[in-house]
Amino acid sequence: MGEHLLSAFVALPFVSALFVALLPKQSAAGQRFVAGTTMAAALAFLIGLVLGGFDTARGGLQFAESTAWIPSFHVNWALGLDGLALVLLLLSALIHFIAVIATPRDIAGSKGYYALLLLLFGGVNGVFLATDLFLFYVFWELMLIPMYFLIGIWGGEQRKRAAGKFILFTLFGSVLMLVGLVAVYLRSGAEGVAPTFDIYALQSQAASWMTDSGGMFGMDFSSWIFLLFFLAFAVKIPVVPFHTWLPDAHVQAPTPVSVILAGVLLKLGAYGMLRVAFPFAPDAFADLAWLVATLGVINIVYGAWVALAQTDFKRLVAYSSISHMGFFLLGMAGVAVAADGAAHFEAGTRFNALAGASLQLITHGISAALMFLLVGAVYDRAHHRDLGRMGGLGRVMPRYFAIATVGFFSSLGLPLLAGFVPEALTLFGAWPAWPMHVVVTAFGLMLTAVYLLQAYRSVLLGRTPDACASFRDLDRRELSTMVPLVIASVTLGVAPFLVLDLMAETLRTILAGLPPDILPATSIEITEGLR
Amino acid sequence: MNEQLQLILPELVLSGGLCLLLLADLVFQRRRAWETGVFALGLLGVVAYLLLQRFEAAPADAFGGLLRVDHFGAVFQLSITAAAAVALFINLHQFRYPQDRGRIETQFLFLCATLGGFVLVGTQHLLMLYLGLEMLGLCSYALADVHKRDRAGAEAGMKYVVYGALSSGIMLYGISLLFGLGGASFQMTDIALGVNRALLEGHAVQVLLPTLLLLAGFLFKLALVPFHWWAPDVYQGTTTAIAGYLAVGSKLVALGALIRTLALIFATAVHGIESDPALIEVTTVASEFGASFGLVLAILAAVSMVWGNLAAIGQTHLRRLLAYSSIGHAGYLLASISLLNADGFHAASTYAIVYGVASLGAFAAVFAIAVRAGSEDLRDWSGLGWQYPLAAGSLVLFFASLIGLPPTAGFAGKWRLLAALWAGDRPGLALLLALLSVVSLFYYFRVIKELYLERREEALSPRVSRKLPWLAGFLVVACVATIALINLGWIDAPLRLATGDLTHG
Amino acid sequence: MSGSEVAFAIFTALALGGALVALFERSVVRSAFAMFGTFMGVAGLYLTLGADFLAMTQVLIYAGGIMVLYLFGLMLTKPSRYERNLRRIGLGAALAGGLALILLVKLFGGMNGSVPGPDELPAPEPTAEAIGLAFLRADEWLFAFEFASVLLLATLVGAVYIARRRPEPRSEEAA
Amino acid sequence: MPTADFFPLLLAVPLLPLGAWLLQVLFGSRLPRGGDWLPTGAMLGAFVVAVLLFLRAWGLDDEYFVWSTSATGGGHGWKWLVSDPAFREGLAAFRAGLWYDAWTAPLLAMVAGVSFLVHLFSTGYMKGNSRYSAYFAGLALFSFAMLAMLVSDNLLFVFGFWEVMGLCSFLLIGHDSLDRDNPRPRAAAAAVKAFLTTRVGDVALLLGLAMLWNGFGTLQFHELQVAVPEMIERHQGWPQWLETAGLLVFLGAVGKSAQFPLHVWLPDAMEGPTPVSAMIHAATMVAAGVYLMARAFPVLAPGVLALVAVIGAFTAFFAATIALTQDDLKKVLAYSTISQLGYMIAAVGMGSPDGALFHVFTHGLFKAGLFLGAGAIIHACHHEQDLRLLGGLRKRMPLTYASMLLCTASISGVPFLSGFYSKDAILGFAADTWSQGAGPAAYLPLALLVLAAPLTALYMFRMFLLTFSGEARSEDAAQAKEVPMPMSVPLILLGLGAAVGSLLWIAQPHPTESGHTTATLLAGVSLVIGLGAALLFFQFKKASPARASAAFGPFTRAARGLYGVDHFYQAAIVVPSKLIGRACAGFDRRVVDGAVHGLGKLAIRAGEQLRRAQNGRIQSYIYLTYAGLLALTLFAVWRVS
Amino acid sequence: MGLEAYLFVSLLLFVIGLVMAAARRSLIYVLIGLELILNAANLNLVAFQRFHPESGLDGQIGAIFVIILAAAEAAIALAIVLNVFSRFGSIRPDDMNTLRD
Repeated sequence: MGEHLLSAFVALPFVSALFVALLPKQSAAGQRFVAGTTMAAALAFLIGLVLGGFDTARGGLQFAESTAWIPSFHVNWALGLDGLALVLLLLSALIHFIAVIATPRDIAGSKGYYALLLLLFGGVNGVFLATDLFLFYVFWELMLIPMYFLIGIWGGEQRKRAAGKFILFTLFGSVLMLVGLVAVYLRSGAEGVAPTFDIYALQSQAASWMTDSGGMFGMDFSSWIFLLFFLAFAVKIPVVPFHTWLPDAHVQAPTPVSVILAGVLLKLGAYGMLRVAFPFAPDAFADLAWLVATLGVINIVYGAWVALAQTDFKRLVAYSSISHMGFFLLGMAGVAVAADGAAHFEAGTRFNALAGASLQLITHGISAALMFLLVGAVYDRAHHRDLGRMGGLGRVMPRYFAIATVGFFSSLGLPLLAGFVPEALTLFGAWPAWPMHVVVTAFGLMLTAVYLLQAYRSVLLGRTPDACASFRDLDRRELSTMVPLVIASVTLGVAPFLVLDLMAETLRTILAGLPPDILPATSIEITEGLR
Repeated sequence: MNEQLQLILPELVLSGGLCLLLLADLVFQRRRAWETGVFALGLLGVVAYLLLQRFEAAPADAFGGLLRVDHFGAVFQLSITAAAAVALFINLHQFRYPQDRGRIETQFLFLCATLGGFVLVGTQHLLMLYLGLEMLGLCSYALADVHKRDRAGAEAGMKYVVYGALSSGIMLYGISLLFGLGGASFQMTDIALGVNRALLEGHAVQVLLPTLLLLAGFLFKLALVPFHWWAPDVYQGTTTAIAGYLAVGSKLVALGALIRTLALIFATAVHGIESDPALIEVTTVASEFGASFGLVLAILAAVSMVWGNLAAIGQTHLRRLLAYSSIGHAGYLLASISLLNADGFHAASTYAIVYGVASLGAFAAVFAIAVRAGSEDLRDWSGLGWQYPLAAGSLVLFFASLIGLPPTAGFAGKWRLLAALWAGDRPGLALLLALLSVVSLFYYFRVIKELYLERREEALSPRVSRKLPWLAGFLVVACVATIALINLGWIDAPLRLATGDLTHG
Repeated sequence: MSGSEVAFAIFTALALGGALVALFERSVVRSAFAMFGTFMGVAGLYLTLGADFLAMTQVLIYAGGIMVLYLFGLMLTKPSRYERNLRRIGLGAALAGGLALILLVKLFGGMNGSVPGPDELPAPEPTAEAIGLAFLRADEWLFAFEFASVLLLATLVGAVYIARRRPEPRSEEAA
Repeated sequence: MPTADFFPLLLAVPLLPLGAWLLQVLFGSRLPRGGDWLPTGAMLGAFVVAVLLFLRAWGLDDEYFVWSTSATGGGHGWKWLVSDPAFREGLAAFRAGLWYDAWTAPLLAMVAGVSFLVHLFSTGYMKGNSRYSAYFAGLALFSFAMLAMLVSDNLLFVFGFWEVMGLCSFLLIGHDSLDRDNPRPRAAAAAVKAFLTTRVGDVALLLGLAMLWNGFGTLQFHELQVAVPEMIERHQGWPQWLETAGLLVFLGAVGKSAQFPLHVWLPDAMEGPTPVSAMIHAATMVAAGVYLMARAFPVLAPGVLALVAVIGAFTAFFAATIALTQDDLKKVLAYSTISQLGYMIAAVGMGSPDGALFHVFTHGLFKAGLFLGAGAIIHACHHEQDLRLLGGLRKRMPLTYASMLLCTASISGVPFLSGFYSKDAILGFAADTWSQGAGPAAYLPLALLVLAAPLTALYMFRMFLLTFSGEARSEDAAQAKEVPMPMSVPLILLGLGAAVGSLLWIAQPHPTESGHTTATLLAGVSLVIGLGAALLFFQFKKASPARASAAFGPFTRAARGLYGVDHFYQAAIVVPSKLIGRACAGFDRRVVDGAVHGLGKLAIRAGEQLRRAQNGRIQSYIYLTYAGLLALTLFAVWRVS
Repeated sequence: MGLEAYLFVSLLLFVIGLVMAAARRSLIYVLIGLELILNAANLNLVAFQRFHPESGLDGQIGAIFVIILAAAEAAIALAIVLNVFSRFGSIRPDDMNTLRD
């Protein structure tokens, strides 16, 4: 058992899913109980690991295990845990648990629903833990179909279209990843050694691919790998212009699914970039960092600007997700390039950027989940999401008001709440290498405040339309979904070390795997240009 | 003589069984179709068992080189056996309804077609290959025509026979030219020598043109562009059992025969160096020719993939949809074959098996739903996923496999194809294949959407209330196989060995 | 012109002329008789190639069997007036002719060298006995012969099966 | 050196209101009296502690003492990002500590005191409000943020708490928009405006911090004080990036301290309840900007300082002219705040953070008094705050009158009151700048500040006289009564503070002797002019204000129209950004999503085209097959030969 | 006559067969066209065998099998055509286009 700890952890949701599927159709409560207990058990297990067992002083893999699975492709059932994965797993378990609670008790076809939810959970866990690229891909795709059905069956009016769009986009990304998989696998076996799927073995080989001129269509191999994987994960993050599935999916998905989508699934794209796309092609990553940075900024500003014009509450929040995920890219661009240290103090810029990028995943997971819960709570009462037809909810729903304030301002990046820390870290980290980008990002921060406050005002402040006057305040179930997120948000804002302690060493390891391009400190040139 | 007969035991048993079946038809006057069906299934089981024995033995020639008994053939003979079994199986369910008659003949024809398939893939003799192809074809024509007693069935049969006869005629013309090229011999090995001689003399075109004409028969059976036209019409016009048989059984043996033909005729042209040092001077010329010919095949493959996948969008008739998708899949297979190397052949064989499992399963699942819904138009299938969880659920799984989503075997198969293409320096084709998977998702998921995402006001009152326990059992088995085969290691070793046999003498 | 060349010319004219007439002739029956000529012409060509048994077979099976089959077919189906027209003959000729041209130019251009000329060939011998023996030898054509018999059996069953009169379709069966 | 219990006590100052806030949020509405006693009591406690701490600092000889956890020991501080002390990558090396020096000491006491008084006043003023306990929660958090900012030893935490203040001001300004009986939608608009306008500065400040961090690797005051001169020495002058960083920091202050051109939010913020205005204008929020400038003083390059001085002085004058034209009691006070903040900012620009903070301190006292007085008047006059409808309150509200008089005199610079000293110092520095420098940056500050000084006296006494002297001009004013007990106490205390508060300032600013003399002279003259004019116009009615304003025709109209700044923003920023947003959304839907859908449609169309060939006719299939075969053959032959 | 002459005749037969299959508006003539193609192939087989005297009789035997197959094919195809005729009342290929996109 000891050496298969992670296998057991990954297997747990699948076993539960099977169990739910075997339960009689009528026992909705039982199905709910099984699902909830599974998530809670996973959460407890992870917390147990944090409290004891997981060694935060080590940056590498822990509890690693590996068993041959498909020997003819050298595929192993290989799992391993490091700080980043641990933190993301914690997030995922928390969000999934909340999603179970946030599910209405009387949801139709509950059996399929909870089973799919558990499958999804299992897939997510697998992606975070897999250290074999093939296995990673298998888990990655495994999440596809549950999500399709969760949106498509339990979604809103346009759910079919949204679900179809979701799966088409995602599969588009996946097949690119598949081609990338093939490429790195074959490449790893090119020098007379056995080819491998081991992510870390591939990472350490990647350095030798840099000088590889064996590319095709006029691009070197490293760039090929980078583009294939980057595009694959870009769809999931999502990076503009591959983002249009997200608003549709969010708007149509039922609240708990939106929560998972925003809270966890988007993070997988980023995780993939951190684990695979960037370390597999450090050279191309450094060369194309300008692209990453630019796309990041476009995400931030464009997402914010589009959000500004939305009248649908949920769509607005969806675009805010797009905008926020841009910080991840910007941070990663900061990792790729180190400014020349001659004029500037070497202020651990790259660490800041990486910490910002990875922390953004956590904090956005928390605040976006909270936002979607807030949207859902309003929708449950009003049965529409039109911002123009709401107002003054702060008066009739004081508890909602308090929680919404935390949610909005955490999303906005207010210090002492979770959203601020990664934003500041990202800006600090990206500044020396990408000053112009950071300036534009700052503008995006302004826009973020604008659209969020506009929404805040339309929902919570002002006159209460008659239709909204009789809304009941949040009930106990809703509170129990939101309050943990509020607590998490505040805790992370005040004491980010609670999370960063777990992953700091891992981040340092990742940094070591991504040797930067040394650029002249452009920020100085820019500032001189400004005068 | 005895050893010869020993070698072809499966064929012999099958032929014997055929005769028994015919006798039974005469004796029982077509009233005992269920029993004879079970007999036919049992016969196929025995044949499959005997085929498995072939993996134990070393490859050998039989009957003066008319037949070649080897692992490679056995793989595809097994696959058509399985397809025949499933087709019979579906057929039996169909045939439990009293208005249907003339069923023993159908079983007989299925078995005959299977025998034809055995010969088609089990020979290195071009005339035998033609005979096998015609046997398979003639029985299929008859099957396609007879089973449906309406205009659609007649039309399908007519189209199939005209088109099939035409393409096999073109193929025969090609064979006759190759016969001359090989110094008046039907043996592929002789023809390979002639090919090498011609190439060395700079007559590449004289090799190329007969080969293209020869391809016609294979392209027809595999439903590849530009010989794919029959597939949608025929699949739609006949029954599910026969469509499934055409899509898997006859397609796979034709694939095997194609691989064998290419591997043998172009053996030296592509990689004969290892086997025959004397031919080294041929190498340059030959590899140039191989590259060009491979490119031709690659283009055919690309066009087929694109054509099949694009045209499948918007189809509402399930079998028509599957027909187009099978055109696309044949394109994937040909793409890998177009590499003309052991890797490519191996990948194609692997994918063929994987495709076969998923496709048979899909036809069976379609049948299971359609027979109860009374329609094969997916627009009539709204919300049926909830009513028939096993059939619909397994259909989802088979479609996932056909798309190539993990954790199904289709994914591993597609992986194999991509790896072969990438390693064979055809990244463009690999990318195209990958992107077309996305397109294929478009139409496969339309069915799934109809089954699960559409809501039905009231439950369908099934036209056939009878449960289909055997079919359900088969679906479960196919599902398990679809998932288990993601570990291609299970079929890898025999396939590797089999294709290795081909390419290294 | 030697005798064999005269024979070749006559049989070729018969075969090709028959085929062309069959292609363009509007009258069904005349067309069928032209086909008859074609098969006879081909049989004659076989003779010039020294394949006496094959020529006999051609006459018997093709001219005597298959053509009669087709004639029956023609009689059982009412030919309507459309059937006499040709469908886009120009297109067909262009496509097929293109194919033929390529074959002609590219294929036959270089076949001379490897085969002997007509004068170097040994005189043909009767083949009937040799063929009969080859059919029955296990290491020659025995298997093919037996396989062909199964094939004919299958054909028989299939043809009977198709041709048997069946009730009008009931639209109950879906699959 | 501070004693061992010093830092815990210091930490208690902000933590007391924080705890009160937490309890108030969780249980406030269920407590008796809406829990108002909880934050009020906590603020009293914080005030007492702050005073105790102040007394420890008061007796010191060294007025430049620094007690800081980071600089003088007393613990390692708060390892904020990563708790492992050995882990020092990037911001993980950053640690936050406490800071107490001659600036902090009086400011902390003042802020705690004023906050307490505002709390106390609010218990009367807000009585019966529908969201009474929420209001006190906001107030408590507000006080916490300001106090925490004051005891932070680094710019990052200053920024953090400063943003939290933004949130609190947002909530409190918007408080009335959710009133059950009398909702004011404009309050919501004002709240959003306040937050967004200050956000402009905040974002700039964050960028500035990013530059400073990347330049120095620290954001702690004492380390910056050392690092900047080193950097200048190494670089032989101010590096240009550092100037930019200073500029960005200043932009932050411009937003928070409502300097031109980001001053527009402050007058609108009057939509909040009046005690909140007192809080924002006196104790918290706007003072934060000046405080930041003072703390960031070491990183401000001379060029930036010159700009700071000019902007500050201009704002002082600019706002004063607008204040003259306002008829709303609170609006006059609002513009007076902007104007006074201009003085402070200008002081920083002229190199005297001491003077700036001195003015913050005294201003905090008298402006709190003024606002609470205004609150008392508004409360007494049933929410009437139009100067033209007040009047004659001297007799009816004697206590308020006395307090307001002291405060007004103090702000106008009447000698020997606290405002006189602080403003005198600033003018002194302005005079020094004039005499020591050259160019417009040298003489503009003095010129503008001196112009503003009589205006200050004029508009303040205009307000005062219109309110208190003469006859009541409306029912509401006529029936006003003196405010009751919990509200009157703060008035008295603040009036006293306005009078003598300057004595409590530790680090007295010292302009040169000549500058000081000039300043005193100028201030005196200004006061005489301003006060005299006010008395002439409004007390003795010897001159008509209408004619006077007509004399300045276009200027008056411009000032009444707030010089069109708000309109400009509306037209140049708000409307275009909405339009761009809509354009982006349209682009997203039509072009980006349209491309996706187009691709899908393309596939479908292509499929349809392909399927058109599938026409069901076997012979056309045959033709197509021939065509395909022919094409294939042609291609193959071409490839091979 | 040389080999090419026979090949040429065969090619012409092949082409006429192809055209016939595509162009004649009667299913029966389509089938007859296919017979022409088979004849062309047979002619090739026999001719090649004749001009490779060292080889056996494979060409002729192959041709016999092809003739057998042609007969079988004709039987099945005619049965199907008759079936079509009984359903559609026509043997014009274009009339049978119910199965289409």
